Amino acid sequence: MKKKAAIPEHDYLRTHKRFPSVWCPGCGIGTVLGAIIRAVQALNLSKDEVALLSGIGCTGRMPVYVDFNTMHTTHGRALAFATGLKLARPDMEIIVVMGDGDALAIGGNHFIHAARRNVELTAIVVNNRIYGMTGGQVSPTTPTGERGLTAPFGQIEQAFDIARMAEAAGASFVARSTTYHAMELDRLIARGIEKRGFSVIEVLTQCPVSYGELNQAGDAVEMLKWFRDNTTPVGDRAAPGKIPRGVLVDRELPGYVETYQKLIASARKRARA
Amino acid sequence: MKKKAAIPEHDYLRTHKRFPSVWCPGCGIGTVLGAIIRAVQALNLSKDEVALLSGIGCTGRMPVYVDFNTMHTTHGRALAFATGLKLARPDMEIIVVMGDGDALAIGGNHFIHAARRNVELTAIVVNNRIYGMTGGQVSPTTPTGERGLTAPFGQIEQAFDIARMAEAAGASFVARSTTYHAMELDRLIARGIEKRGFSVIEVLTQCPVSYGELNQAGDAVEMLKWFRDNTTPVGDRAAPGKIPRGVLVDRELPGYVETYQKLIASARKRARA
Amino acid sequence: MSDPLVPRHGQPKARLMQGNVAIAEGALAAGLGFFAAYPITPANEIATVLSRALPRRGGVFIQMEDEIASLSAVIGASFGRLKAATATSGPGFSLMQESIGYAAAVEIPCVIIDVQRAGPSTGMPGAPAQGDVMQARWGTHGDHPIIVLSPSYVREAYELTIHAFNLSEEYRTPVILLTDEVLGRMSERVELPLPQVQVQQRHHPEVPPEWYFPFDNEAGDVPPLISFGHGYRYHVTGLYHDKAGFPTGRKDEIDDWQDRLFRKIDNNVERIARIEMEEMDDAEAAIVAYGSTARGARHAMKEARQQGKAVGLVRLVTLWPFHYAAMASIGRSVRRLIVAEMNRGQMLGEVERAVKGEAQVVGVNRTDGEMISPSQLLEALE
Amino acid sequence: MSDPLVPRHGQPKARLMQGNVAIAEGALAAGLGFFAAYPITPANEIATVLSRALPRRGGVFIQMEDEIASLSAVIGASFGRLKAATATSGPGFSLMQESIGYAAAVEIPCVIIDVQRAGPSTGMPGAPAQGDVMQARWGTHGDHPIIVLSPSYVREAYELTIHAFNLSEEYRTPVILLTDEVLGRMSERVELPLPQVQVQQRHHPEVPPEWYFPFDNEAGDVPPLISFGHGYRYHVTGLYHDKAGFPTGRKDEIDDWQDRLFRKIDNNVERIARIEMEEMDDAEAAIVAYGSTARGARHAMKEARQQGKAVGLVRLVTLWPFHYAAMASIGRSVRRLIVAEMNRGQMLGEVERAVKGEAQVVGVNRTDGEMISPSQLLEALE
Amino acid sequence: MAVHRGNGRARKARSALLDEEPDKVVLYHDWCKRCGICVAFCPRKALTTDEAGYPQLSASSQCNSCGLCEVLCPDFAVTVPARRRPARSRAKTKKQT
Amino acid sequence: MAVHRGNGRARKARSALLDEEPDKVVLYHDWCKRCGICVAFCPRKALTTDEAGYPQLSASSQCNSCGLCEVLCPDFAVTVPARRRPARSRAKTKKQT
Amino acid sequence: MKNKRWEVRLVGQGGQGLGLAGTVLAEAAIEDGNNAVINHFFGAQKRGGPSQADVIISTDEIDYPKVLQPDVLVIFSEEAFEECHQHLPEHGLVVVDTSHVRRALGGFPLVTAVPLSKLSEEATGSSLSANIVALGLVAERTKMVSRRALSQALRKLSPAGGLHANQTALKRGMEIAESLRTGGGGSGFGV
Amino acid sequence: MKNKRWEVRLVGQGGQGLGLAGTVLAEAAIEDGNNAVINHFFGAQKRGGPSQADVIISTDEIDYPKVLQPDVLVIFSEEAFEECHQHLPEHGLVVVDTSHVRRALGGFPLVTAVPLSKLSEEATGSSLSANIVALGLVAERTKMVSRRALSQALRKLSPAGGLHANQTALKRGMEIAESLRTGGGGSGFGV
Ligand SMILES: Cc1ncc(C[n+]2csc(CCOP(=O)(O)OP(=O)(O)O)c2C)c(N)n1
Ligand SMILES: Cc1ncc(C[n+]2csc(CCOP(=O)(O)OP(=O)(O)O)c2C)c(N)n1
Ligand code: SF4
Ligand code: SF4
Ligand code: SF4
Ligand code: SF4
Ligand code: SF4
Ligand code: SF4
Ligand SMILES: [Mg+2]
Ligand SMILES: [Mg+2]
Repeated sequence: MKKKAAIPEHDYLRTHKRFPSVWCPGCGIGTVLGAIIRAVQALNLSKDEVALLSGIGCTGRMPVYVDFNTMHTTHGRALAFATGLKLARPDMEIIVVMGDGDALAIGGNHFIHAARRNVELTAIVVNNRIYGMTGGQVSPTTPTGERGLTAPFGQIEQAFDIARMAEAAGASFVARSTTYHAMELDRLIARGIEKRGFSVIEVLTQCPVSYGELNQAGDAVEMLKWFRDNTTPVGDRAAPGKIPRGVLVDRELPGYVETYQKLIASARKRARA
Repeated sequence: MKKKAAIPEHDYLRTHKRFPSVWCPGCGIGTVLGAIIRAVQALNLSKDEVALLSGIGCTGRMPVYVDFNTMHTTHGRALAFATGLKLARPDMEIIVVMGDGDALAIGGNHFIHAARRNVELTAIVVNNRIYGMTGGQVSPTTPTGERGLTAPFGQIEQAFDIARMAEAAGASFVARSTTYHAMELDRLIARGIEKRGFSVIEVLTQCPVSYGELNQAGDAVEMLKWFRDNTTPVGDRAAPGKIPRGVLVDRELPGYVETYQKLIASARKRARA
Repeated sequence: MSDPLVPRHGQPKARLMQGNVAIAEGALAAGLGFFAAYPITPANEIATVLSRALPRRGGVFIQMEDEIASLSAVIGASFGRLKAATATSGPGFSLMQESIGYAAAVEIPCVIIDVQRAGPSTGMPGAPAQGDVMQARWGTHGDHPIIVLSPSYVREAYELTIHAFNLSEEYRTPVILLTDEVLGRMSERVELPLPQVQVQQRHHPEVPPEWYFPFDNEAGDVPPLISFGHGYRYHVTGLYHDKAGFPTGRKDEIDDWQDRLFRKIDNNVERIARIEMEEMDDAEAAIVAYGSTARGARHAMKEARQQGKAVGLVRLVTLWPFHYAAMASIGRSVRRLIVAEMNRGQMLGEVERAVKGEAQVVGVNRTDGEMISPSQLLEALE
Repeated sequence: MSDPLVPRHGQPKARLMQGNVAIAEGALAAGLGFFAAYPITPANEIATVLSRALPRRGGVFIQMEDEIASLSAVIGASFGRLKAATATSGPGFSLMQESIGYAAAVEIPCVIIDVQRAGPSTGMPGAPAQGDVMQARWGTHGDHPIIVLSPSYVREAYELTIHAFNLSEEYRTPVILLTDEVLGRMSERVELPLPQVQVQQRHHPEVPPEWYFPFDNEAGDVPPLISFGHGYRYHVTGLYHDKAGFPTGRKDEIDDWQDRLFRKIDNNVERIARIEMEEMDDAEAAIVAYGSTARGARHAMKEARQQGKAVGLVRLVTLWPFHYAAMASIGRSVRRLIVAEMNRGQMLGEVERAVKGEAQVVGVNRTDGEMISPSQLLEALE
Repeated sequence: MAVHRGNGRARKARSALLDEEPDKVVLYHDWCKRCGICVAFCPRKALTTDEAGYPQLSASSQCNSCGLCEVLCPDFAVTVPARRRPARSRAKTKKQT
Repeated sequence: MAVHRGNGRARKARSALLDEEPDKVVLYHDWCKRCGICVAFCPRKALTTDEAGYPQLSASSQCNSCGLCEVLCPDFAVTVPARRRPARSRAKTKKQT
Repeated sequence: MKNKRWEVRLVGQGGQGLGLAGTVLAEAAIEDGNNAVINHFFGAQKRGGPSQADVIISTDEIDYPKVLQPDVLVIFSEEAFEECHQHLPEHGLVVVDTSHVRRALGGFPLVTAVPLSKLSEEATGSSLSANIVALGLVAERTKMVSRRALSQALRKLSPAGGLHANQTALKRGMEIAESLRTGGGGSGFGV
Repeated sequence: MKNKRWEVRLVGQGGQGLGLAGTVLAEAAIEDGNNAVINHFFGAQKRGGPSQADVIISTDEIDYPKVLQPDVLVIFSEEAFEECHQHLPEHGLVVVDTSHVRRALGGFPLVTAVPLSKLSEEATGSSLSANIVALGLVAERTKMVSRRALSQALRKLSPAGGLHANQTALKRGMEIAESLRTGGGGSGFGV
């Protein structure tokens, strides 16, 4: 796999023995990985200065494939690990990729607290609206009425609006896109990385197997078409029922690590005085 | 303590050996308890049909004093215990009282998920903006800049807006008041109990010891004056900088238990068919 | 939903059943009314079955936001009078530890199913292990008693699930059903349901509310428990508490409570701890095993017997409380004990402790996600 | 913040110091750069001191949203090259169990301080206990090795905290400092800081990135560890992994890794396990104790000696790994071992296991939130 | 003034002796923690603090039984027997669950 | 058509033989999982599915190197060498932390 | 059936219905009044990854629930063949689906080469019943389950609308077994 | 000082400065080159609840860190007296602050009754230094710490602006001790 020029993404992949990936045919997680790589490239970041952390799930398997500093943590806690790492290494760009269950079920608390502290991390939620890895149980983002292994009669709970939660909790930057909009996705991720403070990018992603099969949503192609047809750029008033894509929140709030460094500086000054 | 007529709240108290309470002089938690009792009285609920659950903290000590079905659970998890109890006993009114740390630090995830499911519980957050029981560490609601045992140079994190979080997560009813406004508080709690779905009542409460002393906020009387002077009814445009009090969210959303009961009915019908 | 569900039984029929399904069916047979869990391999099938079956019976299935919430909800539901359970595997079991201690301290009946997978940490989610045996005993902080059962066969998974619910009511205690990936995911022939199911209902108080103390020693070591909302208003706390359930710092009250808490299990080890022995009368060596490992052990024992070797089998059905006295006498009756476990030697320590050097105690262990094979055991028996 | 902080030492001076403060000071002396915790009695003073001291030294103190997040952040920071620690008590320690297993599995140095309080569950937050001893060994799912130290004196709390950091780097493992409410909250005379502090820095690889495997057996049982961002890009996972850190299902790779994981501790029990013996030469009975209980034991031993009784003291400074061989030979040298613990008999089981009936082993226990008094021990020595 | 304590019976505070309508406000010294809230916020300045720090109804004629002292007291140590209870004793509108 | 597999080297798919500009799109059969996404969404209908289910560039002249197939492929199994990379290779604006 | 423990292993890829085939076999054994155990394994990849169904049938109790040494091994895919061709059992029946395993089997004298998928396609119009063809073949060759029990289990477990095709496939498999027996066993059937 | 272990217990209510008094005593012992341990306990209630400071001073190592049988017990409040009057130590010095403990002490012949708070108020204008009055009394009576060490510790630990009052209180306490010694010990000082 040394044909480097051909596909620049390959430069970033751990091609040796790791491919093809464990993901099912048509699974969109790999598409998100591609977008992350392109964002990193676009920002001219070196592989050494990037860390990619994940929790547990199909999404959690992502870091293994890419040649950054990578860590597959525990289920739901990736943002807490990342907070520690970022405080130790403020110079590194830390991207945290999580499934919807990982980020918002078991990990919901770390999600809102990372947002509240506005830690300078880029959190990417691969929202396939299901627990892929464990076979298709409903997640906190499964739309009401949809089926899952644990909702044979249809989900009776409301779904979280990830973006609203992130905003209410205090994130600096919140965006949404889909795997169909892969070309816009890498730009949003790049903006998230660039943003001071906590950035959240929700990516609607097809899980043709665990979600698709239980919900007769068709194969990967059908699911991508659904993303294409049911989302629209933010502010598009012509399509009121559709899911908005793009930057939903972008505001200036002090980042945690930056503030902490100021605290260190002033505490030291005071200690000397 | 049998002079029942004199103070009807006493009827509801476990007067025997339990008083005076463990709370510090001037601590506002008892005032919240009084408001809860008045709300229960106003709704003519019997003691048997009310359960009062709490997590751990000074606030967590509340249930011991009142003659309902009472449970002092673990730190942060009271809403999860309450969800199980409510599903087993839909006929009971379940009130869950939590400190700000209990509800929003360690318990933040259960809080947003109870709101998302819109479980028919009444959650009262006694927000003294500090960890009272453990001596005054900062909590997720400690205002930026304020001091705590663990923020000797002042809190550098943003505070959660409890009401916004509850709303973003899906609660049916959200209100805010203070211990100074004890007469309005009982009415808000009563409305919360009456509401189908998840109700949140945030009560700004004085902790003259752990919070007050670390922040030179004065004694209980001073802190109550602050609540009086720095809050205003919702919608009061004349006082823009002040904290709004009153009902912040009141909307019709299906309650979890109600929906579950419908699910049972239809699953049974289907099973018979 | 507030009444306990009636137990389920019926005409037995030979069928192929998966171990996890047998646990779900056993729970329904015992009258399960509430199940809260968080998905995890290899326990998922239990939730899948119950999410469909429970609402049909008027019971409640809820997928919670994590394992901590799951067990917390289970405890809440049990105070609401439903028979309640959760199921998980290692990582989730670790997260439940605080709540397990709470359940033990407030003496609330409930059943926790741990379908063990290879660990530590994420380990190998699809591979079996028996690495949570000591954790099941000691995983939560502070001393507490616990009952842990471990089935070896699918039919036994069904029966022990019922038994777990019964013990939890009889002794007012959380009971852990510790099974493993092999048994959880294999299917085998069973004849089920049982035509008759013995179900232990909760001991309710016979006294009026004024005389009721939910943690009282007077009424015996297992005080009756009435659930919330029945006119017996009381307090529940994880703090050290007096007989009424109120927090206490009085040494005498603390001792009364703690002594009873342990006494109710320790004094009944004989009744609770099931050990099955086979071919032990003349055995010179015995294999000690439990869970799915005991199946390989039985296979090996039979083969050894065919080869004319005096080998017996000691199968631990109850892991905790551990029956030290019984194991000591087993130790005195043989020359050698082979303790076979899919871990690095957990029960081995207890056997050694019980046997006090009277027999040679040897561990046969593996933790690479594979079962211990009969030939591995035969080798150890050489 | 990214460089490890320099260890702190200075002119010793007699002063009154609280046990928890000594732990915080010891951590700073060892070069602590990151501390994340969630408040809990009776560990709070550690955080209070560090929240002020760390930023002054350029280090990081962060109060996380819970204990799970605290230990997770600690692990993250340690991968970022800072010496990192957290502190808690029973309920928080229970919640940390999943992350402890992760730390052990990925072999990341860190220190976890558990100031034990009376349990189970919420128990008695302001009262001491030693109920988490077995939990410290077995609290997480799956087999894993661990090092656990237990100080008895305030000065020792300081020194063992430094030692805990050193061991964690030397063996690439989480180390638990298991102390208790008595020692945590009492103050006593110490002469600190130490004029000289021995600090173990992380073993960094000497090979170029292409040849670096963070979980390799070749480089010895403790492979060097380079932190993130230094050009050695590798993968970390709690799944069973190969020498490069990638998930594996290959039995040989799993065995290589697991065997090494245990070997690095098991082969060094002699070096890691500190046992202090006093008056044991001619002792007919000995008290085995650790933590603050060992102070009462020493008091009792001295009093017994004054009464002319041949009593010795065995103080366990390291609780895990347990030195079975040493305890066995102690067992052979005396007639009677009194194991004194503020729990219902946890180390008692290990002593029994080691001693194999060669000496009489008796537990002296209490769990009502009071220390075991010298007179209680003298009585047991009758 | 002696500290009231111990036997758990509600007593009239000494203030009762000072004024003509002492029962308008009943103070339970056993439970009172002398925080001063009732005194500070009585809209009619009917309460004052005695030398031991306990509240006393020193101007009962001023008191209009508004009940504020009762609801603000965190320790259930004040009662205003004539306080108007909220009208809302209508039958419970139970959640339809 | 034979299944390509095994040796980990990128190969031109058979499609390369079908057309005049085969290198416009490079397909890595080793990694391809035959999900059909690239074929379905090629805006120019330049890709089709071969009998084994793999994509092939059957109308290379149609292809305008838009790169959509590359970015949509979840398995890094398609490359469009001439794809215009985003202009944005400006120096990294690093977070000031 | 004599007192015997049969071990059957079916290996291939996800989607080839090996779980179903194994379950049918196990159910048939139960129908016959025998004991049966089935284990079905997947890899980490949910779709398109390896799949393996192990069935144990015995007149006696089945204690050890894993295959010790398969009496019957059916290989449905090239990937699976690559995986296990180095340790094929030396006794017993090894069937390779030559519709998928394209490599020359000359070096494997003990292998019974049968184009299962092709036969399925010919018989039922779809290669999806290759699993059932194999079942017929194995059952008929080994007699580990009775015909009656097998067809009963097939009826019970076939998906709605799929029964007929499965029955045809089963019959075809039995015929093949017959022809192997008469025509002489061993390698090289219809490749 | 001879080889001796002194145990001192101060009991009263939160806010009476018992922790400070105990710490001053312990620091003084360290100043003298001896060992010292201090334990300070509160009840569950943070303010207005019981407070207790236990100090152990020894020329030897201090192993058991809790008070076994106090040599000195000072009782600062009525609540504390109620709590412990039934098991007052029979040997050693028991001081009761009669400014707070109003009950008649006739039944307690071994008690030294001293109006500590009143003395403090008289000497310093505030009752807040009763703790230090007690310290002076105890130190002078027992000689467990030297005067020099005590005043040094007091200087080190007194809050800003509080040193002078504390010094005055200490002196007053010592005088009282003196007068007790000369005037004959036992109960009934200036009540
Ligand atoms: C503590 C814990 N609980 C449960 C699990 C099991 N588990 C693994 S992945 C997962 C959820 C996967 O869903 P999601 O986070 O949405 O990721 P996806 O697989 O859909 O990408 C769960 C519950 C676990 N590994 N750890
Ligand atoms: C798992 C766990 N972690 C920590 C604690 C310690 N703890 C007790 S109360 C408390 C927080 C109290 O703050 P809050 O919830 O705001 O209640 P308050 O005391 O202010 O009413 C903490 C951290 C605990 N009991 N359990
Ligand atoms: S189960 Fe779903 S999320 Fe997981 S790899 Fe398959 S398609 Fe992707
Ligand atoms: S510490 Fe604060 S919250 Fe706790 S009882 Fe005292 S005043 Fe109330
Ligand atoms: S408000 Fe209550 S506790 Fe406070 S002074 Fe008044 S009566 Fe006493
Ligand atoms: S009832 Fe109102 S007016 Fe009367 S004393 Fe109380 S607060 Fe004052
Ligand atoms: S580059 Fe564009 S036009 Fe060319 S094959 Fe790919 S998708 Fe089609
Ligand atoms: S999108 Fe990728 S994996 Fe899917 S068919 Fe095209 S090349 Fe193959
Ligand atoms: Mg998902
Ligand atoms: Mg609080």
